[in-house]
Amino acid sequence: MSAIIPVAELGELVAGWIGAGKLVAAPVAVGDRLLYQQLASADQAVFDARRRPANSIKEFLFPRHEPLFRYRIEGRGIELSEVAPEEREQIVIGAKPCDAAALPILDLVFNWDFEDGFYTARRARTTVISLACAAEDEACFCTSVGLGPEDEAGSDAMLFDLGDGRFAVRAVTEKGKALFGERQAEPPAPRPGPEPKFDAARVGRYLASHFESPLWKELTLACLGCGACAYTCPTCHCFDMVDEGNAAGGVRVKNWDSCQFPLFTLHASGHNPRSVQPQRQRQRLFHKFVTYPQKFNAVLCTGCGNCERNCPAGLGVLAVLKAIDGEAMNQDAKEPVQA
Amino acid sequence: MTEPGAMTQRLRETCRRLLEEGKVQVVIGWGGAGRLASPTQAESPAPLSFPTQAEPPAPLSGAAGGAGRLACPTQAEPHAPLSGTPAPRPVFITRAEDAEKLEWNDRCFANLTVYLTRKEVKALGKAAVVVKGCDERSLVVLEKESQIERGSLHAIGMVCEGVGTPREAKCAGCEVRVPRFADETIGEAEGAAASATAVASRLDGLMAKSPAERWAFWTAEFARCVKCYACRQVCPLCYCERCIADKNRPVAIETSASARGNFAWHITRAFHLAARCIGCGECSRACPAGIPLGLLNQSLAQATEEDFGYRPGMDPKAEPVFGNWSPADKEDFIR
Amino acid sequence: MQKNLYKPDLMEVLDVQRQTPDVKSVRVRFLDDGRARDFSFRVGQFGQFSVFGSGEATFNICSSSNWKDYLEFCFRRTGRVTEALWQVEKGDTIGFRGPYGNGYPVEAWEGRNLIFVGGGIAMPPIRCAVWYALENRAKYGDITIVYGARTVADLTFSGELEEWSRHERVRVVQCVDPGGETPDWKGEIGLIPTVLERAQVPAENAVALVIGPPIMIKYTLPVLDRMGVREEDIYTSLENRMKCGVGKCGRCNAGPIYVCKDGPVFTMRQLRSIPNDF
Amino acid sequence: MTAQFEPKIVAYVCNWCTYLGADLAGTNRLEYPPNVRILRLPCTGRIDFNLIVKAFEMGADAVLVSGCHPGDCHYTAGNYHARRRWMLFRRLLDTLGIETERVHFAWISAAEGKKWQQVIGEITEKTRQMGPYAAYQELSEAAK
Repeated sequence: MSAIIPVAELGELVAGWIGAGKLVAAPVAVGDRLLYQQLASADQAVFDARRRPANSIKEFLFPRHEPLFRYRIEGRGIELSEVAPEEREQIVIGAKPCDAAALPILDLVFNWDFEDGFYTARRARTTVISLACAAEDEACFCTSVGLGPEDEAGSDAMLFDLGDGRFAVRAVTEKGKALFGERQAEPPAPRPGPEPKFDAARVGRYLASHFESPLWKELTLACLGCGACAYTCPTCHCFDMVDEGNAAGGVRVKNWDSCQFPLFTLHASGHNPRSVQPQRQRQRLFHKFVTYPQKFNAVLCTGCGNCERNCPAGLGVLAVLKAIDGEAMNQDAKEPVQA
Repeated sequence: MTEPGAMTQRLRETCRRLLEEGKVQVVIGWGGAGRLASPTQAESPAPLSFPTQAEPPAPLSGAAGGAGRLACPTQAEPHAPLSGTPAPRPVFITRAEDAEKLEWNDRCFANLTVYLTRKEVKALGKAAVVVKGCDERSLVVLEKESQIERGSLHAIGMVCEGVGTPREAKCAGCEVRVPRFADETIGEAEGAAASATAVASRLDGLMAKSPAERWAFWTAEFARCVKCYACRQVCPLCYCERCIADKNRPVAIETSASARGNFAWHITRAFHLAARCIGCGECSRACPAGIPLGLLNQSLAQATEEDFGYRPGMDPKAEPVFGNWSPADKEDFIR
Repeated sequence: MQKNLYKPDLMEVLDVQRQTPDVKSVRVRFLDDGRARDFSFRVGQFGQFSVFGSGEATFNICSSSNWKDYLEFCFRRTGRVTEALWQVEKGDTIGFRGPYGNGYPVEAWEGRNLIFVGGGIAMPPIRCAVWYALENRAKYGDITIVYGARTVADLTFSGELEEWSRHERVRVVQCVDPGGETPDWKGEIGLIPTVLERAQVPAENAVALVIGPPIMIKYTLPVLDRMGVREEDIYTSLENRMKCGVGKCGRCNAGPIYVCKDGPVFTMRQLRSIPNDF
Repeated sequence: MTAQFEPKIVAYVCNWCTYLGADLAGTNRLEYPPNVRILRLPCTGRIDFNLIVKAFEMGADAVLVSGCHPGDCHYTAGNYHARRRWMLFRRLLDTLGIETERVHFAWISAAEGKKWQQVIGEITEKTRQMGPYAAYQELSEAAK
């Protein structure tokens, strides 16, 4: 087998997987944007190395709505039953490297001490084939968080667009080899990716000493408090658990949730530790760039820029971090950091 | 027509004057594309190589029809979001010297009146808000609903030739290029105002379908909803202290982004805006899943006009539809 | 698949006691005998208690870890789940996940004098520790319990407080806010920090467990400091909102900690190093 | 052969007119199909559209909303306010492709036991012909 695949052959591969009963997800054109969706047929897939889907692939491992178990209420008794797990193999193809890179980061939180079987079972039966980026836009900043347009983190195989209707394929893991066998193309000339947009170390230092700062209010005043950033983020993973049903029974479900909603931390007593939006914005940034790294030794961000693109007020982490980096630079100029 | 650069200059002068004279404490406008209103902000980084304004994101291989991408025959080549100039974002100017951050161009999408009911913004003091003619309609409704005191607010109107490239659908039949209720207006309009007839073409297409087809359409659209509530948060008229979707005793609307939960939410969102929605289209613009939510509101607006001759935010003297009634209301559907 | 992390064990309600006008305590036992036999926990740990159809809520297990036949927890009627719990009666079935969290370091407390300070609904998480200490009496020194509530009617576990005070080297100081007393009230009148200071508690070699509303804790800390209790010897139990209880859902995250996993028990010294976000 | 489909119909009725009308139908021994589940609310003005949605979510095949005739509202104008809302709400349902023939509105007074019998009979028959509201029920299936 050649390591170079014409797009038509790629389509046949995808069609074959679907035909074999696998779940296949890929970027699909929806209106003016690309969205990762489960494919009904191979021709829906769009392999465009120059565009980024507006959502992320986390949905296929950590669905926005997932039943945990069913309950039946019979008089004073309760009967619980498991929801039949999805056992089909799953392939995500055409993932951006910044989406694939989120998976090893999410593995950490879903596996520390207690193992979330719903996530890990999905993860085990999912193969991720990413498509190296051929372009980036103003919102991209993977290089500022230690990744790049061809980073293999989280990818089982990687496709490279050769620009002539063909793709080079490189199997990275055993799972990738299971799909692509010995196809082991050398990647074409590597691309540098977006210019670094902030200095992560400097930002981290500044944040760590500026939990309380008037900057938060100033920088996040425009935040409207929706969850567009968190829900399109490849790494945001907070969730809620609720019961849905009627008097006879129902199902307990796990739903995405976001720290940007006031209800997220609201106690039944009425006390809310994060009662205003700047505090909630601060939590999101701290969780990503200070506390998740402290706890799991990984930045909870892959620089995909979705928060920036999807924010109705244009206020993603990039905008805020750039502003903070500016502050940090000024401060460092005033009081140089001791080496 | 006044050239956008000149209008930006006049906007900045206006802002400076209002703040210097102490007429307002904050000016809410668009600006600072690519940066935030931070007084010590360093120069923004050099522009990146891709994508440039001149070169729209091309299909990845040269071949016509976009080889390298599997067939997607019904779809015109979509444009990448955020290609070209980033849209100016909302900025809050509290010092005259920061007036330079304000911008005016045809990417000033946001309806800034949404901020007028926010606690954090109210705390800044008396506000001036920069509005387009379409945004301004929400001021009329907000005042009717006692959410703002028009007298303690300064509206700076911008004469608008439409936003977006290509122009947003709502701009096609715009009748309010020149703001009508602003305290001062920047720019002059040429030619007569268009009529509202061109707006509803997509809605007409939808309504021409059978109910089963409409159901299938919305089922597919809502299937993408993740319940981020951007549609609600961005809406100037969704100002409830605690939304019914956030109440849990009892649960009126399931919080799940499931087929059932999404339908319940979108029915509620649309109907809570019935006879109130001013058609700014922010809900559709904000939706990360690209659901054309505004269509529901447009349909209700059409019915509101047909049945009651009422267009929210157009005439400050007109009585709102809800909260009033007439013995003559039609009841051909009631047994 | 792995064992379902989110599926509760079923428990039968053995008894419900009304503690105050809006607080009840509930005694429950695992329906599954094997689970009941194998179950163990540390005092200070918590559980996720379910009323099916209404959801889950987090409560401290307020019974002692030495009691093998049942668990107890206590709740105030205040939200969706607790309203549903309020309707629960003997014989009903509820769900339980746990035990979760770190619990009190009772081994490290051995040989020390113990000071318990609690306000209002904070009695249950103190109660389990008090019983544990009384059941291992020889291992601990003097025990002082300062417990207060707004009014006499708001005091929980009143009977047990009386019982504890009859033990040797145990002192129970009860107080109510001014105006909250009844004509026959024999305890102290005043706010907890003041009452604690007045009580002249011997504080050498002491460990303190302070639980209550943030404002109570804030004013109690300087008193303990004046008494000479070091901040690494002052413990509290945080009450962040939680959903999963197992360090996944992100709700109780504050700074680098997940309260459900790394806590809920912390020393004041530990808390000082964490951003004030809880 | 399958058993005849028995539709589930939810009736939201006002306390002052339609509920009494239904009661009158009962005391006069006017028979009407047992497919209707009656929920009494103070006034049609109180009948939130979310209740209609909720009924479909819970498996209703049709919904009836009924109250006092215009001019007869116990609260003077509750039914007039309701009527306006329904006008627009029907448009929203139609836009969404929800079958508007499954949402019925009526004015039935305390004296109109006969009308209640008739309306329930008609709605039941019509819904029986239309069959179960599968489209909405599938939404709930998908939710699980």
